[in-house]
Parts: sequence; C-alpha cells; structure tokens
Amino acid sequence: MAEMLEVSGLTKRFGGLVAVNNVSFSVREKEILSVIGPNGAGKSTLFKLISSFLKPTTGEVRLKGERISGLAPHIAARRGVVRTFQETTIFKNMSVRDNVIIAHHLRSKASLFGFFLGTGAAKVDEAAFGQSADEILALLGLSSLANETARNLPHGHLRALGIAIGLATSPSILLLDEPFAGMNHDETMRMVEMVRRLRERGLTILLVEHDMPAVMKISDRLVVLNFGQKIAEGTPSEIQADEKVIEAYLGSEDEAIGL
Amino acid sequence: MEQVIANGLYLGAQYALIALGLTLIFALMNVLNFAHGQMYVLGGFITYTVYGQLGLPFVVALLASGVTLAVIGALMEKFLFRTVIRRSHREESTMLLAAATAFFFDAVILLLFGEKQRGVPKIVKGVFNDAGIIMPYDRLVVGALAIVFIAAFVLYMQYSRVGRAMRALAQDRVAAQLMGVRVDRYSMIGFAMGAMLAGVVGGLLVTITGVNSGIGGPISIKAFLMVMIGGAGVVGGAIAGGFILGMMESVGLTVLREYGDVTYLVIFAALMVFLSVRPNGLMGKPWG
Amino acid sequence: MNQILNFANVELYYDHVYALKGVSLEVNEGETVALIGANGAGKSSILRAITGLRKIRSGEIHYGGKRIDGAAPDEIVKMGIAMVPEGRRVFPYMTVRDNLLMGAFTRTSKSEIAASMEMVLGRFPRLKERFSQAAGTMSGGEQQMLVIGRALMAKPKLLLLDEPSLGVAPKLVQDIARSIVAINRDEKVSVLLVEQNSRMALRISQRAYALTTGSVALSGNSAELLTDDRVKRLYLGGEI
Amino acid sequence: AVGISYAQAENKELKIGFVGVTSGPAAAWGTSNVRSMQTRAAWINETGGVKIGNDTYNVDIVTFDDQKDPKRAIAGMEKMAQEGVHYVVGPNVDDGAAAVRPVAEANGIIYFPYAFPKALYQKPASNAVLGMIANYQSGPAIYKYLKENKGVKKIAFVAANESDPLSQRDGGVEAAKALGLEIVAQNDTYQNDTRDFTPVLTPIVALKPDLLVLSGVAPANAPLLIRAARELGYEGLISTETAQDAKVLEEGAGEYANGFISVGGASTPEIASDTMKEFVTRYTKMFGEYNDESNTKVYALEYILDTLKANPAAINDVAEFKKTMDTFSAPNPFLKGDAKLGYVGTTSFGQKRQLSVPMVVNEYKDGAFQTLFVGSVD
Amino acid sequence: MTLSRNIKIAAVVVFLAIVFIAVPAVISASGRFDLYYTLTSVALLSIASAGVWLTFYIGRINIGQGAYALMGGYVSAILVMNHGWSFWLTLPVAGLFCAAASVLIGLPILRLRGVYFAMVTLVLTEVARLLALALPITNGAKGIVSIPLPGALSVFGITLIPDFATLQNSRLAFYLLAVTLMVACFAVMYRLVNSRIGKLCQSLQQNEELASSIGVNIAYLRVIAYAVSSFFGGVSGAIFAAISQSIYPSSFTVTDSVNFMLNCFLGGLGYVFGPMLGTLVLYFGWDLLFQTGQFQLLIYSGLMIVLMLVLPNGLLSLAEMTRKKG
Ligand SMILES: Nc1ncnc2c1ncn2[C@@H]1O[C@H](COP(=O)(O)OP(=O)(O)OP(=O)(O)O)[C@@H](O)[C@H]1O
Ligand SMILES: Nc1ncnc2c1ncn2[C@@H]1O[C@H](COP(=O)(O)OP(=O)(O)OP(=O)(O)O)[C@@H](O)[C@H]1O
Ligand SMILES: CC(C)C[C@H](N)C(=O)O
Ligand SMILES: [Mg+2]
Ligand SMILES: [Mg+2]
Repeated sequence: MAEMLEVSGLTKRFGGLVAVNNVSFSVREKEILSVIGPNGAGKSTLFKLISSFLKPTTGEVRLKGERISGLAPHIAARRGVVRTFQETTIFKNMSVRDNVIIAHHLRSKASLFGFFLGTGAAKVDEAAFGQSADEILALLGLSSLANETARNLPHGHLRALGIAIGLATSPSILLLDEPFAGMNHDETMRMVEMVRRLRERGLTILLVEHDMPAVMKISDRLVVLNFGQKIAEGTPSEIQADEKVIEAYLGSEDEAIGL
Repeated sequence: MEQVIANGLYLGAQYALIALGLTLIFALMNVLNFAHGQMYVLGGFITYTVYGQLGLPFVVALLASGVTLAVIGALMEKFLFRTVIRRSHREESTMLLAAATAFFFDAVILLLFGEKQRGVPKIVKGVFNDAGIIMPYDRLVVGALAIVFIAAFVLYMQYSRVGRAMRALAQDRVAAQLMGVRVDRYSMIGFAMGAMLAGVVGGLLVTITGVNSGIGGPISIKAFLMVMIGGAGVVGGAIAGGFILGMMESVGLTVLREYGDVTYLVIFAALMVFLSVRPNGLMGKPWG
Repeated sequence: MNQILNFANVELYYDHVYALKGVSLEVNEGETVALIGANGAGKSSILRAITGLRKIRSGEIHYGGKRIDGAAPDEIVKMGIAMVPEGRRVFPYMTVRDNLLMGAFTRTSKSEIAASMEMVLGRFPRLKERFSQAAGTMSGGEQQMLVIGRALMAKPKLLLLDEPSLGVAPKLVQDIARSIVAINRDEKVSVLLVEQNSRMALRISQRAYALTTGSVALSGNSAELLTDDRVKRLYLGGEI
Repeated sequence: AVGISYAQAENKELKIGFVGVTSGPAAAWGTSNVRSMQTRAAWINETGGVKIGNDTYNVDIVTFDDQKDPKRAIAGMEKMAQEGVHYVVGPNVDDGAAAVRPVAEANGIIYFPYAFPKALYQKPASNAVLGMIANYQSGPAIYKYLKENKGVKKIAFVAANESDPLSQRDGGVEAAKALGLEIVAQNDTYQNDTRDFTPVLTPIVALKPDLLVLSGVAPANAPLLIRAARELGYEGLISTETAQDAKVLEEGAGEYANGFISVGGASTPEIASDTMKEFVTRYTKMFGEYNDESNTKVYALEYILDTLKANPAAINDVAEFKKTMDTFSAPNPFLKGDAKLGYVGTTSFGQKRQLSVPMVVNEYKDGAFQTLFVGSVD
Repeated sequence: MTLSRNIKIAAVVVFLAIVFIAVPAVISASGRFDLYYTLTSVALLSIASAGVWLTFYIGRINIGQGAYALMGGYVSAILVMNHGWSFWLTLPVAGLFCAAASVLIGLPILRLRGVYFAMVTLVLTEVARLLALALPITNGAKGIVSIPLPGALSVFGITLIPDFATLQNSRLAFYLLAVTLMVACFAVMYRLVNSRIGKLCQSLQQNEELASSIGVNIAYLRVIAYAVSSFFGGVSGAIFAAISQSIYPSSFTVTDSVNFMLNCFLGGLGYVFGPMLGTLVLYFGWDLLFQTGQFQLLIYSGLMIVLMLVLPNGLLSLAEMTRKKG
C-alpha cells in the first residue's frame, strides 16, 4: 500500500506548553488509523496541524509527497485533507440539508461570478449537490431531519451531521475528531459500519476517539499520544497489550463498574 | 515630561472608570451599550442639580447620581433589553435598541437640562505645584476617588458572592442558572451596576469638566475605544485600556504637536494596527 | 423506600418538536437510577424539565413530595437538586476554587461550605492540586471532576448527571464511575444518571430506564436489564 | 414649537425659516438663533405684527434641526422652499452652509449662515448673507488692540480638529502675521470629544505666549480651556472671535474666566438699548434663561423684516431684496444712540453680503461682559 | 419564503412603476417637490446601507460605511474639480477606488470579529475624517465647494443623459439617477443572496472555521463582500457630493456610519430589502416628525424603541410573523 500522508517531526508549542512534541508517523492509502491518548494529550492539536488549521512550530506534513503544512485551511481542504470538529461544529441556522449542500463547495466547477450570473455550470452544480446531499443524509440516517434547522438537533445527530459535512467535501483523507462521542452503542456500531464503507469507497481515515471498543474494532492501526509525544504505534491487539498505554490511558478492567 | 505623565495617569484613571461600566454590561449581556455616554451625562446633570443648584453636599449628589442611574439601568434591562434579547434571532439586534435608548436619553437630557454647558463650584480649591508637576487639588481628589472606585469594584467582583455570580453568568448563563443564580435578577443587577458606574463617574467629573447635553455620544465612543484596546468584557482590559488611552493622548499631544493635526490620526491608526495584530485586544477573553 | 423524585406523564416540546411524549419515572431516596437511550430519545430533555430549564407542556414533577414543575431553576436548585449538564460547562475563566464556590451559591453558612469544600477536595485530590488554575485550561477529565465536585458543593439530595463520560479517556471514565458510586454511597445522594455508556451505567445503578423517541421503552432492575436480550442487542452490543 | 403666537385673525402670515443645529454638542449655536427669533417674533406678533407695504403680518418661525449634518441641511432647505419661505437663518457651520447653496439659489431663498468661508459670500454666490462678524474681521482688530494696549507679542492658537475652527485658526494666524506678532503655536488641535484640556494645553502653556486664541471655540469648551490653562499656571491673555455666554463661563471657569476676551452683539450694559434689555427680559421669561450669544443672533430677523419693510416687493422675490441691500439703512433698535443697520462686506467679499452687527469686543468679569471696545466692519 | 415566480415578477413591476412613474406623478400633482430630495436621500442612503447589510451577512458589524461614502465623495469631487473629469466617469471610479481601498484595509481588519470589527470600522470613519482634514489633496478643513452639476453623458454623439445644469428640474434628475442606482444595487444584492454566494456568505456568518474546513476561501470571500459593500458606499457618497455641490471632511461622519447600520437593523438583518425599508422608515420618520419641533428626537427615539420591542428582528419580520399566524 502506498503512503498517503506522512507526518514527520511535528511539534506545536503554545507559549511554554508543548502540545505536540516531535510526532512522526505515516498513514497508508485506504487505511483507518486511530489516534488515541488521554485528555489533553494533543490529539486534536495534531489534527489541526494536519488539516492546516494551525501552523506547526517545527516539522511538516506531506500528502502524497507534497508538503501541505502551513497552507491555508481551505487549500488543504482543496488538496483533499478535511477534518471534522471535536465540538459539534455546524452551520447552526441552516437546515440540515443546506449544511450538507454548502459543504459541496469544493466540488463546484462554476466560479463565484458564475454563481452570481446563474450560468449553466452553476445550475448543474446545484442539482448535483442536492442529489448528493440527499444520498449522504440517507447514508447517515439523517434523511428524516433534512429540513430541520441544524441547531435543534440532539447531540448525537449533530455529530452525525458533522461527519456528513466532512463527507460532502469528497476528501481523500477524512480526519474525524471523536465522531462517536455521545452515541450509544447501537449508533456507534452503525457509524463504525459506515466509516468502513467509506474506506471501501477509497477514503483514507484518521480518527480520534475515546470509545475503545469502537476504536479497536474499526482501526487498522493505532498511534498513541501522551503529553504530546507518541508513546506507541501498532495494531489494536498490540496496543491493547502495551503496558505503557494501559498505564497512561486504558486503565485496567474493573468489573464492578463495567469497564 | 513629568507633567505629561501625570496628566496621562489622571486621564487614565477617569477613562478607566468610564470604561468599567461599559465592559461590565458587555460581559454580562453581550450588549454594547451605546447609551453609556448618555448615562454619564445624566449622572453629571444630576450632580449638577443636587450639588450645584440645590447646594447639597457633593457626596449626596454623587450618591443621587449613582442611585438614579442604577434604577434607570435596572429598568432598562428589565423592560427593554431582556425582551429584545429573548426575542431576536441575532444578538447584534440589541445594538439598535441601545442606539435608540441613546437617542432617547439625548432628547430627554436636552429637554430637561437645555443645551448649555453646565458647571458646579469646585470641591477643593488650590493647585498642587511641586517637582515640575502642576495638578489642581480637585483633580487629585477626583483621580484618587476614581482609583478607589475602581479598586472597590474589582475587589467586589473578585471576592463577593454577587461578584462571583456575575462573573459566572458572563461565562456561561445556563451553568450559572444551574448553580441557582437567578440570571434575570443578576443581569439586572449587573446592568444597574454598569449604569451606576457611568452615573458616578459623570457626577465625579462634572466638578472638573462640567457637563453638557451633547457629549454623550462622543463619550460612548471613547469608552468603546478603551474597551477594545484592553479586550472587551474584561475588567482588567477596561482598566488597562483606559490608562493606555489616557497616556497616549497625553504623550501624543505633546510629542506630535509639531506635526499639526495628526495626534488622533496616529492614535487611531495605531489602534487599528494593534487590533489587526491582536484581534481580541490586550487581554481578550470573555471575563476575568 | 421514600420516593425523592416523581416524574409523571410529562410532555415537552421544542417549538414544534415533540421531545417527551408522556414519560414517567421515579427515583427513590439513596438510589442511583440510570437513563439510557438513543440520540434524541429525550434523555437530556428529562433533566432539563426537572431543573426547570425547560417548561413542560403537561404532566407533573414532584420532588420530595412537592410539586416543582413550573418553578424557576434557581428555586429548584435551592431545594436540593444539582445538575451536571451535557458537555461539562465549567466557568472557564474562573479558578477551580471559584467554580466550586459557585456550586455552593445557594448556601449561606460559611462553615458548612468550607466543610463541603473539604469533602470535595478529599474526593477529588486533583482539584486540590489545581486549586488556583483557571478551569478552562484543565484537561477534559479534570473538568469533568470539577463539574461533579461543583454540583456536590450544593449539598444536593438529588444529583442529575448528563453523560459524564462524554469525550473522556477510558481511564478517567473509570475514575468518574467510581466517584459516582462513592458519592451515592457515602454522601447519601440520590443520582439520576444519563449515559451513552450503557454498560457502565447499568453496572453502577440500581434501576434503569431505557428511552426511545420520547417515551420509556423498558425499565427495571439494572442487574436484570444487563442480561436482558433486548437491552443487550440495543444498548450493549452483544458480547463486547 | 414654543413660539407663542397671539395671532390676530386679520393678519397675514410671514414665514421666516431657520435651518441649523439645535441638538448635539453644538446645540448652543443654533438654539440661540432659534430662541432669539422666536422671542422676537412673539414680541412682534403680540404688539400687532409687522407692517410691510400695505399688509400687516404675523411672523411665523419655521425651524429645522439639521443635526450639524450637511445632508440634513439640504433637506431642511428643501423643506423651506416647499413651505414657500424665502428668508432662512442658518446654517451654523461651514459644510452645511456650502451644501444648501444649490437649493437656496434654485429656489430663490436668501439665507444667513453663521459660517465664515468667503466663497459663500463672494461672487458668483449671491444668496448668502453672513449673519455675524467673521473672525478675519474681528481678529485683526482684537490682536491690534491687544498688541497696542496690552503689550502682546507672542500669540498661540488652539482649535478643535474640525472644519470651522481650523479655518478660523488659519484666518487668525494670517491676521496675526500681518500684525507682526510672533506665533508660537498654531498646530495644536483637540478632538471635539475632549473634556479635559490639560494635556492639550500643557505644551502650549510651556511656551509662555502673551495671548492664547481659542479659534472658533464652542461655548461649551471655552470655560474648560480657560480653566485648564489657568490651572496650569498660564498668566497671559485668552481670547476668541466668537460669541460666548457669561453664565456658562461663570459656572465652568469661575474667576479664572476674568479677563477673557470675546465678541458679542450688544450685550454689555454700556451700549445696550432699552429694546435690547426688553428683548433679554422677554427671552428669559420665555425660555427660563438667557444666552448671551443671542445678542448677536437677534439681528438676522430684524434685518430681514426691516429690509422687507424698505422694499415690500421683496417679500416673495429675493432679487428685490438683493437690490435693496446695497442701499438699505435703518435705525438699530438694539444699540444706544443712533446706530444704523446696514449691509456690509464690501472689503471682505466684494459685495454687501454681511449684516452689520456691532463688533463689540467684550471682556468677561465676574459673571458679566464689559465692553473693551466697539469696532465696525465695512 | 417561496413566492411563486409570477408573484415575484409582478412585485418587481409594481415596484418599478411606483418608483419611476407613480412617485414623480404624485409629486408633480401635489407640488411637494421637497420630497424629491427626501426620496433621493433615501435611495442613496439605502445603497450605502445595502453595503453594510452585506457585511452583516458575512457576520461583520460594519460601522465604517461613512468612511467609504466620504472617500467616494472626495474621489469624485477631486476628479471633477482638479482633473476636469466628467461626473459620470467619476461615479464608477469612485466606487472602484473605495473597493480597492477596502481590500487593502479589509485584509488586516476583516480578521477581527464581533464588537472588535465594529469598533475598528467606527474608528475608520473617524480616520477618514481626520485624513480628509490633514491631506493636501482634499483641501483640508476648507472642503471642496462649487462643484459643477453633472454634465451631459453622450455615447457616439447620442446624449444619454442631459447636462444637469441645463435642466429645469435637477431634483427630478437626481431622483431618477438615485433610484435607478438603487434598483440596480438591490437587484445585485438579491441575486447575490439568492445564489450560491449567499449561502457561502451565510456559512461565513455562522462559522468561519467550519467554512474554511469545507474548502471555502474565507479570507477571499470576506474581502469580496467588503469590497462590494464599500463600492456601494463610494457611489452613494459621490452622488451626494454632486447634489450638494460640495464636500467637507464632516460630510459623512460616525453618525452616518451608525445610521447606515441602524437602517439595516430596522429593516431586518435577515432580509435583502431590509436596508431599503429601514432607510425609508428611519429617514422618513424623522422627516414626518418635523412638525413636533423640539420633541422630534424624543418621539423618534421613543418610536424606535417601541418598534424594537415589538419587532426585534426588523420590520420585515412582520410579514413572517403574520404568515406564521395565518
Ligand atoms: N490554542 C491553544 N492555546 C493554548 N493551549 C492550547 C491550545 N489548544 C490546545 N491547547 C493545549 O494543548 C494541549 C493539547 O490539547 P488537545 O486539544 O490537542 O488535546 P486532546 O488530546 O485533543 O484532548 P481531548 O481528548 O480532551 O480532546 C492541552 O493541554 C490544551 O490545553
Ligand atoms: N433547543 C431545541 N430546539 C428544538 N428541538 C430540540 C432542542 N433540543 C432538543 N431538541 C429535540 O428534542 C429531542 C430530544 O432531545 P434531547 O437533547 O433530550 O435528546 P438526548 O436523548 O439527550 O440525545 P443525545 O443523547 O443525542 O444527547 C430531539 O429530537 C431534539 O431534536
Ligand atoms: C463661526 C462659528 C464658530 C459660529 C457658529 N457657527 C455660530 O453659529 O455661532
Ligand atoms: Mg481533542
Ligand atoms: Mg443529550
């Protein structure tokens, strides 16, 4: 499998705090790679660095050999690196469907001026986006909510909508920050299925998640961060057995509380 | 130069006090109170009436200014802002309301107190003149009072139960509600306090700069500037902003006078550049 | 056993969205009750209705024998109900200390507040270490402890928790779960726990309700529900 | 409007307009205009109206607050045209006076601005008549007097950073130069929202001028500037070329204002006639408080009515008015003795486009003005 | 919101008929010629307000439109007076100049949000005034006066617009000019908002971070919107300079900037035609209250407060409210 994304020596400082410290790893094409680690370990920061929302202090990110770190976020998105947000980040006052339609922005062929004039290309885009949005909403089980104003959705559906928005950009790498948070088991498993299907369609997926059963089930490989540093990398079973990871993150099973 | 610095500090103290009330209301309600300057003017006229016209002691006048404005502020919150905030889709909508109340105050003040500049007898006579610094005693008194008020306010916000509740409210309304804070009541108290600060500082300064019905708008804008410099909704920011603006004016007017009418151009340009670099002012965060 | 909370036939709307369609449930004194269910089932809405954040359309809510629906949130809090809302909601620019003191906002006795503070800091030593730190700069798990501690500062008789495990690392979820058990046991606080982590919720509760789209689908003894087939299928995911 | 009219049914109505500023920081300027007009009109109406030609008219004052906005001023002038008004007092500031010019000229309106730019009064402009003495007229006289009588050698200017005061400052600087005075400060300005003038004046006072000129100072700011200068230890003279109000000076600066020199209409007891005194009484009764600026501002209405009396054809035709202006002369009711009303301005504007308001240079002393000297303009 | 196409077209036709035919007819029948200027002002101010509305639409509170109106006025005045340009040529140039200036100014300041952007633009208005006072080319405090009326505009020898100075009724000419531009301006705005660009602008308003994550070039879009907005400001300022035949540093001030903003609020931030209605009501309201003399401001502001309490989302939300009830 080819290397899709390469993270090398990535470091990010906030004042005195080193949120991400010299992290290197690579992601292969069509891989599902999860980044796990305690709260505040630097996972979201790492995602922001990869998607160019933050500029690294040192180090770089390469997409298919091309450097993408330090670009503007919308350029990174154009190259195919798109992230969803840890917080439920959506266009609150638009309908669910409009949220997804607007997210097709990158796919449109018409120019701004073309939109303004309402050229043929723009009309074709419009129709295509509407259709694609409906498909995506169906995929995520949001069809019945298509016309609801996004701000009224319950937490779990908001997360799904966040993913729908990410999908609509038709990225080549999708970075999902805690996509399963706030979903119950059943829903989580449906999402897991869906993410897998996305991968089968050719998407490469990077995932941050605290839901261990889901992570272990879905991931090809894992990278573990602690205090900004990579402390482990490997397959789910390797990681689950890793003493350092258990110590820092997983904790040992406690039957009394079901974990 | 000593004189210039002394002027700057004195100006800063009064500016900081003006900015405090504005920032308090902003922090609590996300309302940019365009009527702040008008409240200041009203405070000035009340002190003018009570102290200058009726001849009652200055302290009584100051108290009257503070209390009246507090009541007005409370009423404004309860009957105007609360309703509009609840019912409007975009929170900026309160700006129209705030501007309308500013016009309304302007009209009322003009009708009640006329168009003339008003002044009151000095509270302390004499001028301090030593070590290259000239400062009338009444300015020293007012400056000191301003600092006392600022300190009292900061301590109150930091350590009292009410102050803590207001800070909490500013940061997360729902969470504050879940702590048992009556958000309506405390918003009202906060608005009243902000208005009261405007009234008190108006009353204080009437002894030095007098008061007239037309200056409300310009004062509001000046107060906005200070708040922006320091960072909106932050007590420390308002204080810092006030002192910085005071010092910039004082120093600028001396250093740049050779170049003609450019002092404020420079100050404003500097502010624009500064905000471009620090988009949230000096300490921009919701509340400190 | 004394009923502390009785939630009877409650209906609740948002604009035109029907969130609760006649939900009934109760919490007994000293109990931990879990509330599980899918996204949008109305779990958070139940908690909002109890604390008065949302007015209900019909039905009745009694607490300690007194009817409380219609009362303002601050009054309800004063009666001894504390809630940890969805998504933590610390006061980010206030110190840990001030956050905790806010929890005791409705109380007046300085010495009792100090005693509660002792208790909370004893239970969550991490908070003691971070006593003067701004809450917003703490890690997610620490914040979660803080909001639980903050709720305890009110010395509540009934504690409502909305997804305390959300976004928290597994190890911390364990810590939080243990804390809930301990609080319930040691402080004699009744707990109503909303959780997506159903397995954990059923383990640490005595009774549970499962909600689907605005009404109660299942309820019963937690231990029994843990082995119930439907629950297993819907909320626990078979054998994981 | 407050204008109490004792209208007699048979009298016709003569509408005289006002377009100027009666709200905001400069409200004092326009308010003194409006109130002096309203007082005078009420007085005239009460005593049977004004006889112009064969008809007797009641004077009706139509006022418009332009809020110091030139765009509003245009609207005001349009409104006047609509109401059939041909004589309008105001606007009070440069930009407004310039902006209403097209409307006034297109609609046959003569207007009386209180703004000094010469272009308003020089050909080809012909519908504007300056309502008071301009600073470039009074300034030289004042500086000359002070140079000769008070030994002033060094002069400093300070002005608000706005069109009117800045233009006036430039005029003053020119006049002072012509007199051979040493100008020690001419670039110092302040924002119109300044309330504390100590920082503005600190560097100027340090230069120790003999005379500090407050160019185009608003009545609200004058006492503050005076007080700040004095408190900083300034010992020289202070003057301005605009009208001020004694009460405002007294409240705002107290005894610090003693010796402050300004220009007034006929305010001082030495020269005020009984008519002026009665005017003040009536004004005070009507509005509660007198404003000394009105001594200057009462003239415009008087001039309009007297000129119409002199040529009744002008009542609807400003061309007639203009014709009359060149030769017009009438007794000045507000001054003791046999002073005359007449149009002036030939030297400054090349045509008679200014009211001959007496140039009374005042000195403030303990709550009242005293005549320093009386000058005139041609 | 979904008016059928025919109703829409009918509404537009009716509106055009009112503006271009009925209003002049009524005015000449009633002899209320002062209304021309009032309506001209409304049209011009609503163009400037439309610009402000557009910046609201991308989530920025703009209290700086006065600066661009002033700038536009000066550009036109200077080109006419010092360089002998035709007014008709200066009109687009003034707009483009303002647009270009706004790109330079906007690049740094559009990063600001909320009250910070509001304040910086407020300061910008003041900076424009101070610059006009300080720069040599603007003739400083003395302003530029005696600007000639717009001359004739002819293309290939055909006179499209006659010389205003020769017209008997230049008020009507200015009125027609102003409303023509207003119609054009709002047509552009309507199209902008109802095309995909409108959705993009809304996405900026609601969440810039998310917008950029889906590939929207937020900096570019912001600047474009701001430039369009400033273009409108410049054009309206230039026409005002031509009407008053003069321009001063104080021709457009902070008060104007604030008023532009208030027009938008009053009409309704959610409606393209909000600024037009808002300007009409605010400007006309003030004018109507002319009769109340010294109580004018009191009543005016009092009514504004009441309106705000009743319709906090703007006048046009009334339509929505009645529809919901109906
Ligand atoms: N903009 C910022 N400025 C300062 N510090 C920051 C900033 N963003 C993140 N941090 C800090 O960097 C560290 C890493 O944060 P990050 O959000 O990446 O953690 P995380 O691994 O995603 O945690 P969680 O699992 O709780 O989401 C934290 O200590 C956080 O407080
Ligand atoms: N503010 C609101 N406005 C309109 N509808 C709302 C609002 N909040 C919630 N809803 C609706 O009410 C229903 C119940 O929501 P609630 O938040 O109680 O669900 P929940 O069970 O807590 O879900 P989750 O597990 O995702 O948090 C949902 O259908 C949701 O769309
Ligand atoms: C020249 C100006 C300062 C006078 C002022 N415009 C007035 O109306 O009195
Ligand atoms: Mg994270
Ligand atoms: Mg929920």
